[in-house]
Amino acid sequence: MSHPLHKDYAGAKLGMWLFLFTELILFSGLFLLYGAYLARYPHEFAAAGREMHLFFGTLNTAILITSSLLVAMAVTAIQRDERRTTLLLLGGTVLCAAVFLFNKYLEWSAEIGRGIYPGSPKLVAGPPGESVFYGLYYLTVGLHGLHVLVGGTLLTVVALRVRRGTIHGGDYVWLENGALYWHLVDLIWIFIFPLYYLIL
Amino acid sequence: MTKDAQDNTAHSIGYGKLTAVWLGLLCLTALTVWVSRLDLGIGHVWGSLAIASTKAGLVIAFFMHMRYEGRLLRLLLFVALLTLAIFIGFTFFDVLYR
Amino acid sequence: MNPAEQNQTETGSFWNDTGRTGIAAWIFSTDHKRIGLLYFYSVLSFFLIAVVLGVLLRIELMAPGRTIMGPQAYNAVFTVHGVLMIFLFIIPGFPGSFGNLIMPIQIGARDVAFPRLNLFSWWLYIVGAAAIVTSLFTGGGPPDTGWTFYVPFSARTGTNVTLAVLGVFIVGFSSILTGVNFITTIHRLRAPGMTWKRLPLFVWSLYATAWVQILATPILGITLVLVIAERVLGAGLFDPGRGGDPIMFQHLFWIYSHPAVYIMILPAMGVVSEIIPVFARKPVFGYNMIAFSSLAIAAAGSLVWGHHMYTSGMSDTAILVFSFLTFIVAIPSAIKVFNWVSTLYKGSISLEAPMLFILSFILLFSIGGLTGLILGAAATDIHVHDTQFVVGHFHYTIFGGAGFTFFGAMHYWLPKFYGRRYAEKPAVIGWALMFVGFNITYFSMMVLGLKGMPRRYYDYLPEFAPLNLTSTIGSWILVGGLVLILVNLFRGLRSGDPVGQNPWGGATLEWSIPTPPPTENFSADPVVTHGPYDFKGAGIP
Amino acid sequence: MNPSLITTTQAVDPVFKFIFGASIILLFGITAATVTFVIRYRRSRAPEPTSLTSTNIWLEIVWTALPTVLVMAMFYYGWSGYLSLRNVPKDALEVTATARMWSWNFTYANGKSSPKLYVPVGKPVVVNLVSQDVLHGFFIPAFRVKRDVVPGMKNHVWFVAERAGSYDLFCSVYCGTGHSNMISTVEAVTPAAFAAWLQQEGGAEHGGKELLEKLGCLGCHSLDGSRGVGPTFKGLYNSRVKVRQNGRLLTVTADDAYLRESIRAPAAKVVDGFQPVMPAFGDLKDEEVAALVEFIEGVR
Ligand code: HEA
Ligand code: HEA
Ligand code: HEC
Ligand code: CUA
Ligand SMILES: [Cu+2]
Repeated sequence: MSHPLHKDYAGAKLGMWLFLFTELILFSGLFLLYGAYLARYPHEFAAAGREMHLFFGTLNTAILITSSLLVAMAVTAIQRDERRTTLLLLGGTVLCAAVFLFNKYLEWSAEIGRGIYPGSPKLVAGPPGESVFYGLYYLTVGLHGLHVLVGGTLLTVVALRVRRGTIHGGDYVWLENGALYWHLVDLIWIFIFPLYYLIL
Repeated sequence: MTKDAQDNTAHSIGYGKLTAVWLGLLCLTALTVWVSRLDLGIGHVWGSLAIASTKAGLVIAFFMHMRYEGRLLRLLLFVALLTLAIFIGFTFFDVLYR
Repeated sequence: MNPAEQNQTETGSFWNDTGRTGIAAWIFSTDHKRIGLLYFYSVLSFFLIAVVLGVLLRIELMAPGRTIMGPQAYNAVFTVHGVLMIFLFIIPGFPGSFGNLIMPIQIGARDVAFPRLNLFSWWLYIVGAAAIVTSLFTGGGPPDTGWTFYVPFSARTGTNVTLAVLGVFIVGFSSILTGVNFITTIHRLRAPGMTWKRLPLFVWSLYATAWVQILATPILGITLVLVIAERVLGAGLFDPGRGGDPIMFQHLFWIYSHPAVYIMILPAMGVVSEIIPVFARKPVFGYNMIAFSSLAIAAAGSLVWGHHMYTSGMSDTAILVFSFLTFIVAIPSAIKVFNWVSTLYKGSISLEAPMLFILSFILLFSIGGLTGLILGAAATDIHVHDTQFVVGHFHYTIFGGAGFTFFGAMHYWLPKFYGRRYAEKPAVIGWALMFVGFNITYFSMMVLGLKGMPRRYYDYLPEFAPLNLTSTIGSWILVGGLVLILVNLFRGLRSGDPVGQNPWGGATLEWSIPTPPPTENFSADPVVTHGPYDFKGAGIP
Repeated sequence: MNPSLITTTQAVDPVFKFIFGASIILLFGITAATVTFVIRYRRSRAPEPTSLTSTNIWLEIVWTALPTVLVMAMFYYGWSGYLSLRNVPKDALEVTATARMWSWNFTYANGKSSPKLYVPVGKPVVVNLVSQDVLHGFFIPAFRVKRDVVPGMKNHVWFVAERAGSYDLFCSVYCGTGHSNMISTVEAVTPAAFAAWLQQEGGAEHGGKELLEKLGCLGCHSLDGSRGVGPTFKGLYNSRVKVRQNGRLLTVTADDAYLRESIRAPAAKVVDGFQPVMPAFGDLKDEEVAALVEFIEGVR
């Protein structure tokens, strides 16, 4: 039982969940700041929020939700030993991740083009609340983007191991944990989206 | 083997159910965008947060299998969320009363 | 790194398990005992460096005006002293070293749940530490912000804050992974019969600590990221000129850093609860209360961060709430103290070195904690905040509490892993010197604080001179003691008398296996049939 | 002063006495118990434990309840004491304390300003705290008052000097190299003397040297050629200065224009080999800057 070499699924999953908690709290720090500053600058935040590209935001939300679905299905698929479907679904997930990042790239270059980026002259000159809003926006979304990148890579590795057969219906805890991580990335976006694109 | 963490990794959820959840999430997304067009003043914040939380709940319960996990994981998740709430909530003892 | 390696004849001992040789056998080993020793020697090295810095601080403060260094140097020295002591010594200290060495054995496991992750944590720790050390010699020179990195100063100063902060971030990540590893281990790998009620109190305290590590450290992480963002991107989130609020930084910082002080003390309290029963030959008094109060401290400890900010301009409502909760945390600590003392009642007490350190812990921690009450009360904290009184308080709690316990643990557990022990007499003398020197050093600081001498002061008014001199002299006695016990301890571990399987007569599992422990700890999976302090049940005479 | 008013000192000291008192009793009790047990039950005297009881519900209850009651009392006194630190008496005299690296400057209602805090004995004083750069701390040990000086935030403290005399005033929050030099004094004088002092001319002082001292330039700049946090003023005028202008290294002549800019916007051109820590003195009047420049030019 207490032998380290023995594979302990519940253990591995428990560990993963604990790690997800830390990720959650990491972002909560930024949400905390968001809340505090929203309470102080409701109008500047509203004004800045309207400047955001709702289109990109909504599109990316849909994309992430879909990717979440695909990876969740991948878990079901591997449980049913359907290797090809698993691979397809994982491929789909990673593709979504890529598209998501591409959209972010477009969105950011658009904003930077408008002279909106941390410490930009426009913001330094503008009303205090806006500079705070965009500062938070770039940090939060940037950090989230980093997580998308990591998650995408993780799932790619998992996919390769599925192909090699080291992950299979009998031992797929890697895939499951990879999926959990990906869901977390989705989860955080679910909150980022309304806070930055929709508030007021 | 100790009782407090049971191995029930094996539970699997059908494609149909997952797709249903997915549709639900998309509808909620549409809903939250629509709500944000209405003119509710500060109500937006709570409105969209409520919807977001529902979405999060769906993802955790089904996509992340929490609905089928043992008591332990649910308890721990609760502890984590509680801590999160405290960290943010207690800061507002300062922010709101300055 | 392992003086005793030569004289390990016993085959199967973890010292000479086959496979890699030389240094690689250590820095790539996933054996929890080797990782534990890696941590032990890493944290000890940084402790010794930081300690020398501390002595330098005292020498500078020996007399008003410039003694050995200029103001800028002084600021850098106390910053580095604080950063090394907090982030590289005391926080990773207990979980990393004794947690790794002892906890898996005490729960009857062969290793932690994720051995590779465990090794990775140590590597992260080393990388982070390397970054911090590099920051001292590169860029604008060593950081001069104080270990609290308060903005806006930390965002403006030209010193090498960014790299140091990055290093601390990495070390924090390592601490998180250790927490994840320990919680999973304690949940999943307990041997048959090792019920929660039979869990040694050291394991209980590590369990509580691990939760704090997991739930609080990420906030430190994001806070440090924000500091870097301020400096590198000019995000302006805390820049008053652009709508930012420096007080928010203080909230974020203390949301982690208060719970962090319980990361420092909880494992120490666990060690105390292990050592006292063994040297009193008596089951610990109030096992349930002690175990529970560890969790209570961990929980309540995350509700009180505001007590570092009474003077900051935070709202009075917040001060009301945080002051109230601060007093609540004192209660579980009080319960522990009372239980420890009554464990001694009608026992059979032997005063050997480990026990001496632990008994002095009770006194020193009580002083530190009770001064904490002065700090917790709004009215009094206003006067002593940011004075030497605070410095006295936390040296009593950290160094007198956690530090002394660390030395106690070294004398109690290291012989188990080296198969040899220190000489008793020098250890006792060294302890006495440390105890006396300690009180001279830090009690003077408390009085200075009450008289109004602020902290982080390179220079001071003449009226503070006598007590500063006293404090400095005290620190030399302290040095003497510490050098003595360290030299004696390590000489003993290399060439002292051999020790048997159970030198102290402990009833926890680590004493039921050979000395030094074999690689896999247990030849067969143990089945636990008695509680951790049931000496009769363990058949100890 | 009106007797009903309790001073900040009178509000805080009893709390100290109470908590210290309780703590000392507890500490003594705990230590005494430990020592007696260790002596009474040392192994040579008690080879075997004479009791193995490991729990007693009543004891546990007692020493959970006792501390609870005690700390609640401590909390209550602490809080009530704090409240009287916060309730500023209505008739308090207003002063504004301006903190910048690393000097204090106190401005009075009539525009008079001074590097020392002059107050009338017996009259409550409320000090509004303003920071020009980073966090500082306004700390007067004698009156048990302390408050951080936070840029962009309105903080205040109040106190009343009961006896004439001069009391230390420290900067309590770490603010860089000169932190421990950021010291001033409170000069408590009789109301009459205070009134006289307040009316003295020279409120808007223009002599360059006085300004230099008042604004705390000398906290960073020496006049004797020694290198401080900032470059010395000795022989600065018309010398060639190596400066960094957003990154680029270039050499300029220290003429009037340059000196003006260096005072109003020091960050524009940062002297090579120094930190850009000089606070901007944009708020100075032109003639003040002129006076400063004139003086600096005179330092040879
Ligand atoms: C190991 C670390 C450690 C521990 C355990 C503690 C324990 C406590 N600390 Fe301390 N503290 C620090 C480390 C620690 N602290 C550090 C590093 C700082 C400075 C940070 C900085 O600014 O650099 C600090 C600063 C600090 C402050 C801010 C001071 C200021 O800057 O103004 C406060 C304020 O409330 C405080 C309070 C307390 C309290 C109430 C406890 C309580 O947990 C104490 C509980 C213990 C006891 C109460 C004693 C034992 C019990 C008895 C003897 C029985 C009788 C007791 C009763 C009846 C109550 N601490
Ligand atoms: C684990 C925590 C820890 C420990 C153990 C210590 C140990 C010491 N500290 Fe500590 N100190 C802090 C944590 C700690 N400190 C923190 C967090 C701060 C706040 C920093 C800030 O303000 O930002 C601080 C600040 C601080 C100050 C206040 C600076 C100021 O505000 O102006 C002072 C001043 O005297 C001081 C002194 C000392 C001394 C003399 C020691 C002694 O050195 C301890 C006694 C031990 C010895 C003397 C050991 C001697 C051993 C050797 C010399 C090596 C021998 C070599 C071999 C055997 C190979 N420290
Ligand atoms: C916080 C410390 C500080 C204070 C206070 C300060 N200075 Fe400076 N000063 C500096 C530093 C550091 C530099 C060099 C870097 C730079 O040019 O910004 C400097 C540069 C200057 C220069 C350019 C010197 C040269 O060699 O080119 C002048 C002129 C100057 N200061 C005048 C003043 C005056 C006048 C005051 C008071 C009203 C003042 N300073 C207050 C730190 C300070
Ligand atoms: Cu100003 Cu310290
Ligand atoms: Cu604290």
